[in-house]
Amino acid sequence: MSALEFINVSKNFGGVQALEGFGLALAQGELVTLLGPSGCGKTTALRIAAGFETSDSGSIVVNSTDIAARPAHQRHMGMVFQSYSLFPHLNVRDNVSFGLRVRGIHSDERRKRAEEMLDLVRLSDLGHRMPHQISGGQQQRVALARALATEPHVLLLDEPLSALDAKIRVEVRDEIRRLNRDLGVTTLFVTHDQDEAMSISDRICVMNNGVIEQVGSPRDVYNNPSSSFVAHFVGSINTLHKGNTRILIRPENLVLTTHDENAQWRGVITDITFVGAFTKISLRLENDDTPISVLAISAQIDNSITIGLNIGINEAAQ
Amino acid sequence: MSALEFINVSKNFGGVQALEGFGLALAQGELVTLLGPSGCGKTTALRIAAGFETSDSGSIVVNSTDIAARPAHQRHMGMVFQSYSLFPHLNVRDNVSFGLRVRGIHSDERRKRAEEMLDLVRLSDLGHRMPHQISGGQQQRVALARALATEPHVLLLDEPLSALDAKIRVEVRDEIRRLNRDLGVTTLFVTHDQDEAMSISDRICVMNNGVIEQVGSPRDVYNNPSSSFVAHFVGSINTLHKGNTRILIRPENLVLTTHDENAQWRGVITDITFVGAFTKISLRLENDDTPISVLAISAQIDNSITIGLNIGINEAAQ
Amino acid sequence: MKRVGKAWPYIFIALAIIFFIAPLLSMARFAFQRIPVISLGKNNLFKKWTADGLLVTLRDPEFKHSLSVSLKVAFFTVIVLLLMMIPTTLLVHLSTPRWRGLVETVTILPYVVPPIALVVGVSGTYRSIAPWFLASNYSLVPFYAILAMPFTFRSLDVGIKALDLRTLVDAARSLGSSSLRVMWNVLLPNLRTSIVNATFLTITVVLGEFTIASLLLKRTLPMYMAQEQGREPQGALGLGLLILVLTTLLFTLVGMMRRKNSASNVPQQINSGMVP
Amino acid sequence: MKRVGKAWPYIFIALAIIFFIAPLLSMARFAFQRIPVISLGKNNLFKKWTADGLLVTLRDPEFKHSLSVSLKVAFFTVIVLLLMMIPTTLLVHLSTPRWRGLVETVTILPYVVPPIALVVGVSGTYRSIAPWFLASNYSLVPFYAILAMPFTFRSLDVGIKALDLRTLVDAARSLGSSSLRVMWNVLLPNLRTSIVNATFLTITVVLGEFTIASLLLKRTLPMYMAQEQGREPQGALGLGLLILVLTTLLFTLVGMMRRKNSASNVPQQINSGMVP
Repeated sequence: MSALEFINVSKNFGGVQALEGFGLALAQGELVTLLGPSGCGKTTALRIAAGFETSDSGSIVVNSTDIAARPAHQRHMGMVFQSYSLFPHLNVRDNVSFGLRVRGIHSDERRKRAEEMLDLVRLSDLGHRMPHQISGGQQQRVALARALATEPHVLLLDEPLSALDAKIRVEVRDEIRRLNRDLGVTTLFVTHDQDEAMSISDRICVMNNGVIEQVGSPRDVYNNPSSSFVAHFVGSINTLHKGNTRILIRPENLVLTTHDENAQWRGVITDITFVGAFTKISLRLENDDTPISVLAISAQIDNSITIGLNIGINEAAQ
Repeated sequence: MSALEFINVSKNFGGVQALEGFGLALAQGELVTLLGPSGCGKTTALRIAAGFETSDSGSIVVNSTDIAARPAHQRHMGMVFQSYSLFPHLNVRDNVSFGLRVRGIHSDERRKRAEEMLDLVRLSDLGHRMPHQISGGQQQRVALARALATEPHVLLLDEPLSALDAKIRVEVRDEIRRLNRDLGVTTLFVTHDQDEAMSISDRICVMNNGVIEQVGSPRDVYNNPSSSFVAHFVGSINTLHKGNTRILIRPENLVLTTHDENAQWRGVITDITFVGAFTKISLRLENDDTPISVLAISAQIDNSITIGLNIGINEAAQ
Repeated sequence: MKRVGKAWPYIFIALAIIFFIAPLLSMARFAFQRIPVISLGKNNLFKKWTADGLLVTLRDPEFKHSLSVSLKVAFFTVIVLLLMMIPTTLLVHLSTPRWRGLVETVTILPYVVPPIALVVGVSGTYRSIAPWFLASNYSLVPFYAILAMPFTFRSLDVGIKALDLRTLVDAARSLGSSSLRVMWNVLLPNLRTSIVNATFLTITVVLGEFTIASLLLKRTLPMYMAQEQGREPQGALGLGLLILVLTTLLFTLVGMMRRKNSASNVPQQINSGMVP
Repeated sequence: MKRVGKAWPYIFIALAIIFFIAPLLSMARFAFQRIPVISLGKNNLFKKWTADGLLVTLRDPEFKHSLSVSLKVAFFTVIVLLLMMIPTTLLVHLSTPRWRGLVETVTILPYVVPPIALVVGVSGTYRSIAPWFLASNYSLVPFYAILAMPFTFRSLDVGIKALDLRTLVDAARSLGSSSLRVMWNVLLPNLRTSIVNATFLTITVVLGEFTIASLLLKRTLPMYMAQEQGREPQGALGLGLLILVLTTLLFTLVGMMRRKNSASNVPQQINSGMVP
């Protein structure tokens, strides 16, 4: 039984087909990411699950019940938004227990549960602070605690990391992954960032123009993209020719060779970009004007590799 | 002769020592990056070079002349800011030729030069647009063209990529690198992003608390950090123990081994994060509670590597 | 720009203070010194200060009556405005942002209409349709509601804009709140400062408005002050100063409240709602 | 919230329109129909419309004189305000942002002071110090400058806030502009809309102000209208309507200008400077 299932959901916004025949099932405890460029329909799907938008057709099934007609406040979903959505007039603890107060839970019980949740996101000493007194990363962790406090059917995350700095983003991302694993809460995560999607997901659902392009594990989507769109959107990729066939190869699956006279391709190095652990070498192919790039561990690139060098390129042995 | 030299520059802001005995020389045509956390003094150094702040002591030498006492508008520096700083009431072409108009260049000449500069940043068809009609990335390229139109002594860039999206950021970064190389313009680049610094610079000047920690090529700074601060700020690094000595090793310089009984360290895998080309494996060491991480090419990680596995870790052969 | 910038603001601010303080001081001397206006000078700056003029006025039953009329009118104006504007402003932000421009334009109209035209037109018409309405003091309420509407809208608008309303409402709904609970538990508490601010601004409008009251012949506080000015100039001026000091205190309080409630990252919005 | 939200705004907007349009229509009928007020009804809605009343008033030499007084006072008020407020606002933003709150509070004071208190105090004092000043029509200029100051400050403030002033000034300086050139080539062109807006708002204040003019016995346009109301009610009302239509057009124009000049990413600021 799926914890959350979209069945043939469609939504049209004033002539624009935001979502068409969208179908996806999340297993209990699974973390699935909707990944795609802006306007691909990923946020619409999430908001339809939350009840903030109504679908034109199709069903939303939670625990074998179609909830498509239910208003948002009766769906029991936990939601975290891109912008910090804490209630500014309540302190951190009261924010976390807001959902419990609405449900009429007694105040002692509420307080206890709020402390537990704050413990879970490791912010137990900030319960008395007001939202504007804590950092953006902390606010998102409180928002997670608030969303989880009522033990929702599904946790819905709408680009929760986009407003955060790079370092904090990784911290909160790991926090989300940990909560999903520890609590076993089914999670639907929306993002436009492929790195984020790959590092957090059990499965990724790649979307474009309101339809699903591919659903699969991060490895699957990266290594066996089902379409050129997926191949280019998830990671970078080179277009090469082998005889008359056009093939797509990831930059890290190419190796440079200075001594192999029979290399599959030859090209001239146009740029070398050192990015710490890895070095990206940009080349222009000899017979073909296409720019390509090769990614290698920096330690494997010696000083003989310089801009302007004519060099051989082979496909790496898998 | 240096194109720009800071000699023993100090600056105090109401009791806070923003810059102390700062000394740095840029060779003609060189691209040097000031890298450091916020508040390290990098922006202060840049603004002192531009003449927007006055130093408490020390000299700023450009072409053998100390310009420390000159007002900003007589320094002939090209400046690009983090926020899009185009004049909103002028179209793109008039923005580019603004500096020429101030210098009293004739309007035909101005127009010609503006077209050349727009050509250079590949925006020649946008000359008639107003700033708010073009994208953020395009605005920053126009700002570059405007700064370069008067052939400044030095190009000063104050976090010019921070307001841009990830994909556009790389584009504009490459544009800056190309302009620096093609025009041979000496460039001082300020950023807090180590990836950005490493991929664009001839040399990096790592700063902390108003003083220089290390100056060197990206490779130098990454491979031979002169202090623990530099090692941790530039790239991520593991702290390990070999006998009684504490050593610092980059995640990509560790390899996992399942069959080596005499591995240097042993640990349990706590997380596996697939990020496309590479996979990051987090571990907890056996004798030591320190979390460490290993970075490997994804293709080299097979299915036997799973969370919870007890595994050996060796330093990679250099 | 920079070096000049260091001296000028101080000069401007000094000038502005003189611009305001000098007349205030003169008013105070005129109101509270028992010395003929002609003889007021440097040498008698600290002589014969007394609050007798003001006290006579404050004891005048006509003053009490006019104050009570003004306060009653102010009370109903506040009620009418809040009941009208809170839902309108919220709904404009929530459901139909594209209506915002229209509502803003509608609320600016009263400022553009000369009050004299408003009162001539409206009263002339009502006189023929519903004379009973114009006879009551409360006939001022709709006029004052129109006059104070821009301030109320602006104050609520600023408060709501600082909120990210859409997200807060969605968050509260996903946590199980019905629309009514969202209103009571989330929106009203967060708009408290804006509402207090709008209330005070409205009261100030009512306590300061003269044109309409005089044209409709209502005995409000400003009307009383205008008359008292002829009979008992010191008392009228003392009363003016008293009102001035009280309202300034009121607004300083609201300002502090706003400052305290605002997140530190929106300092530029602290006073926006207060400034017309 | 959502379903309710669909109907309410329309109802509110409809009510607001009735609230404004009904009196306007009544005013128009009263001003331009040659029918006794008592007989105005549904059946004679389209009968006997004429602009005679208005034309008589417009031809009145006293009208022309009062209009010219008001326009002259408006002109000098605008000059005084812009010369005072443009540098102040710029410098507050550039050099001393922490002064901004103070300046904003100072500029709000005139709104808090009841005009009646202001005029009683200030005129009483000036009468003894510089009677020649109160005799001139231009004695209204400082009063009106004080009244319009909040609008001018706010309008300029909004314009400057939309600019990222600091960066623009730095950019212009690094491109070789001296302080004076920065002012003329960068700041003034970008504040043009704000300045026009402030000017129109000031003119509106001057053309609508009644209390101070009446207390100082100046023959301004609103004073003339008040008197004309007794002598020639149709003409006075027609004139009121005319001013209303003209000012509405003016503000619509400024609004369109602002909308055109604003980058599309700051739509919420389009009207802020206009709304008091």
